[in-house]
Amino acid sequence: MPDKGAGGKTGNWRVMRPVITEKCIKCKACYLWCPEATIHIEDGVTIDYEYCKGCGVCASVCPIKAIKMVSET
Amino acid sequence: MIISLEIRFHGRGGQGVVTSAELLATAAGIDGLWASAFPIYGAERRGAEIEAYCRISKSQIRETSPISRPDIVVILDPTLLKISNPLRGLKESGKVIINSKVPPSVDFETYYIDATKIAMDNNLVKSGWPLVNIIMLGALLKVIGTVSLESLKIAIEDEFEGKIAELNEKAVEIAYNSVKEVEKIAV
Amino acid sequence: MRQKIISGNEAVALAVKLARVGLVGIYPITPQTSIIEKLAEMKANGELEAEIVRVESEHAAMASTFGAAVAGVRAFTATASQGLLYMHEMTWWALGSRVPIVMVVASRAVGAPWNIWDENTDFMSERDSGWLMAFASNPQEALDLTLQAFRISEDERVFLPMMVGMDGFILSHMKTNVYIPAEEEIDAFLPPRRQPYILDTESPVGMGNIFPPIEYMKLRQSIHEALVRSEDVIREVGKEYEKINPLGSYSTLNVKYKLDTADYAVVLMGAWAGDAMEAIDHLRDKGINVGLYRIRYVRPWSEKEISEALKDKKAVLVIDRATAMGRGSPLYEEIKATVNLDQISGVISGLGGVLLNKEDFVNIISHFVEKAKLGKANGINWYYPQEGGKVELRTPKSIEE
Amino acid sequence: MSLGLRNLSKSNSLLSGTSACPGCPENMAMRMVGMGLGSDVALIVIAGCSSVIQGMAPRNSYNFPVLNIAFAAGPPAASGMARAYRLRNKNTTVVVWAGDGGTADIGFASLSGAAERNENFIYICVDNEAYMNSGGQRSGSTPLGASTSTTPEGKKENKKEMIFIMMDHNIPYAATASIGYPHDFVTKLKKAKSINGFKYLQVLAPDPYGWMFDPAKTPEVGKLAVQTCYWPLIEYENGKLTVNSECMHCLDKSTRRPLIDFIKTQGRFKKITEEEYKKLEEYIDSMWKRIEKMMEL
Repeated sequence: MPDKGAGGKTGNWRVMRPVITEKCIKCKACYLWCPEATIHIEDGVTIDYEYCKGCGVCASVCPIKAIKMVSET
Repeated sequence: MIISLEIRFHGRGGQGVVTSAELLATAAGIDGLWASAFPIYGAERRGAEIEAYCRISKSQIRETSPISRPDIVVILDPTLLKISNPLRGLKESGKVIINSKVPPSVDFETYYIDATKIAMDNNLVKSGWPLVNIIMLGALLKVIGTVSLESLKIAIEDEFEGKIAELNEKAVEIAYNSVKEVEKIAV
Repeated sequence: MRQKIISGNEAVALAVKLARVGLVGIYPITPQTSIIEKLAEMKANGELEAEIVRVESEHAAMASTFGAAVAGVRAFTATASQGLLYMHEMTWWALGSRVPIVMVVASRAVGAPWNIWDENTDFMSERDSGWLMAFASNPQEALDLTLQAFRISEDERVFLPMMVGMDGFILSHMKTNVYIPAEEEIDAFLPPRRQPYILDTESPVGMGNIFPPIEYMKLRQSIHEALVRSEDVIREVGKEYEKINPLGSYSTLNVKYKLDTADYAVVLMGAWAGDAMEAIDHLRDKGINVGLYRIRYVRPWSEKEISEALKDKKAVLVIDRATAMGRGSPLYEEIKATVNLDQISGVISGLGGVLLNKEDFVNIISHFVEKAKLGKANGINWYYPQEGGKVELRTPKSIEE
Repeated sequence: MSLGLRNLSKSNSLLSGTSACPGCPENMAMRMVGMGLGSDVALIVIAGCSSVIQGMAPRNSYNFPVLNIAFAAGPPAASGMARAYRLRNKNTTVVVWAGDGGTADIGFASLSGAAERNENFIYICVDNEAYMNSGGQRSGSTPLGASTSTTPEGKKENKKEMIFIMMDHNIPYAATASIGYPHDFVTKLKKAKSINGFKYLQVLAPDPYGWMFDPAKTPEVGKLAVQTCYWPLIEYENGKLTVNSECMHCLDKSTRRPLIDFIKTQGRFKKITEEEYKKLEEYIDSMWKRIEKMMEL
């Protein structure tokens, strides 16, 4: 059955964490391309760190560089 | 002995040998008898020698192998007598029914009918060949007496449509009424 | 029920129609082709409501049949020989999915070299796939078993695909008396399709994605157990089917002929059982006390029925129309593994269209009984119908008096 | 700045926590499938990364009914399934989700068969130009000059152009897309859904691991492929071929962005020789000439 986490708690894979800064203009480009569907736009723009693998796509597609990749360690 | 009648048909590819055996079985089935019909399959080619089998019985038929000791041999093409041995295995009490203009000399109880002429007279020609296969069944039915001409006609109507069925039914009746036994010449 | 003279292939096509199949995946291969041609003809005439998918390969024939079955529709396909081998990947896939499907195999030799004639090796090569496998001995049985296959396959105690085999040409093309059940009879016999799950948006199940090792192994075990369990379902369904065809005996998986009173047993499957029965009648008249045990269900393999039927015989002869290269032949191996007797011997014959008749069976069986009397009925023999004959199709032309 | 999200279906076709590698283009494409087709979809996944991405049974990351199946079985299984739904009066859109190996190589015959029969489903080839699930072996869809684990010296043959081959099947709809252009892909999916018969979509899915680039750059590489005219965005409908506005500059050789801008982003082209690069350029030029000719038809 369809279910979150069928591949495990993939947030554990993350080495770099994307952080949305206040520069965010809510264009939702990150939502559009996030390969893990971990960016939510229902209530502002938020990241589900339980599953975010830290690939950095969101930071890369952000047109105004409002997402920073910071080390998990 | 469960099998009561084993009939082997000989002809050439394209003459409808298989259809003969199958129609006979169908007619026997309509008469409430058990029957089975099948050919030897292979690389059938128009003109090449071919044979098919029909078993008819009052009880269920169990054998599925080709008939090697037939009670009756039906030969659609008389030239086959020269090029092969369609009479092989025929029981001593067996009968031969052959498409021939003239009475052939065969050491068995033999019946002959000019099916080729009947076919030509009745416009039963396809791709240049007279269709003798069904006509021979008319002669066969007369000789064996166990399957009715009426049932054969029903079987023909089931297999063919319109004109062809009509022509065959007519031709079968002619054959039924004109098949002749070859008189034995004392040696 | 009405009786008609039809071929084994026509009988199967009629069974498919009577079973109100929803989809047929079709791809031609001799000697199965006239099944699908008949179904296509019925469809064109408006006699058949089923969808017909005219696919581009046997692999696709099974895949399309499987796709429809998973989506909740009764589905059927047919094949033979190379086609079954080409389909092999998908027969296993369908099995693992536990989806009811029915397939008919008109058994034929496997290349190379090319040979279109009867042999059961293609059918027997699916023995380990987990499908239920029944093999007919006449066109009537091909029709009856095909109809029963839908019921058995869709029984919740089974939920496995089922294939019905018959000897190619010999049965597929033999026209003989077949009793055709009436629509109402089959509608009463065969309930609407049931299956373990239906894949659609109402129940968005994922089918076939990766199973963890233990779960995978458990699934495999459950398939094995369902296959073994199906024995009871087969008898139950068979018994019920006997009401439709009183002439058939389906309350057991396999079939005895003069066996219980026999000292010696012959075991085989398929069309030549009829010729063997004729031979046994002949030998019985001569005082040779032999009987026949016809294997109808290769899977499930009824240990119970088989060992019970053969346990007190002085010797058993197994005749295979198939090979298990390097080990001899499949039925022979299976019987040896089932019955604990000192004397079990095997004969391989009938490969690639080699035809045996009653006299051949008389030869084979009397030779076996002679050996058995000496306590030497063991091992495998290859039987050729003619003395010193070679592996050639025995055409009647070469039959000597 | 608006990305026009209003036109996208809210259907969440992909649930977080998949087994995909980080930055996976297939996941991006799968999310776009949901955005374009909504939720009344049944998915057939043939062997490939997507067989793994779903995660372990009984759970599944794809928020659709999913039938996993062996390589060559996708199109016929979809044929059977689509017909079964029709028999059951269901409007569910059946989608085959296949990789380029399953499409151009082992599944080619069955794809061609289903297209010829004009079966009613959408076939999506997620083209990452190699057998990525088994570790990046060459497929018929791998471009000239690309190193793979079975062509460590670089592939010597050109890519098999499935899109043209599928157009030659005279199917009602065929199109290419790139995960670099989500709105375009979604629009094409929507169109495909509205058409009865066989629909073929081939979406470029730049694979950071097989192509050897930073996974964060997946969308960017998908864009560069289009901008440098390596990957055409085209649409074939009722026998008429159209080129997306994003690619109009590709029709004229002189206005094309240099291919090297795409090639240099990827480690797989590290060993490409000058001669091979030229050949690749020539091949792309001939592809656009062909497109131009077909546009005139």
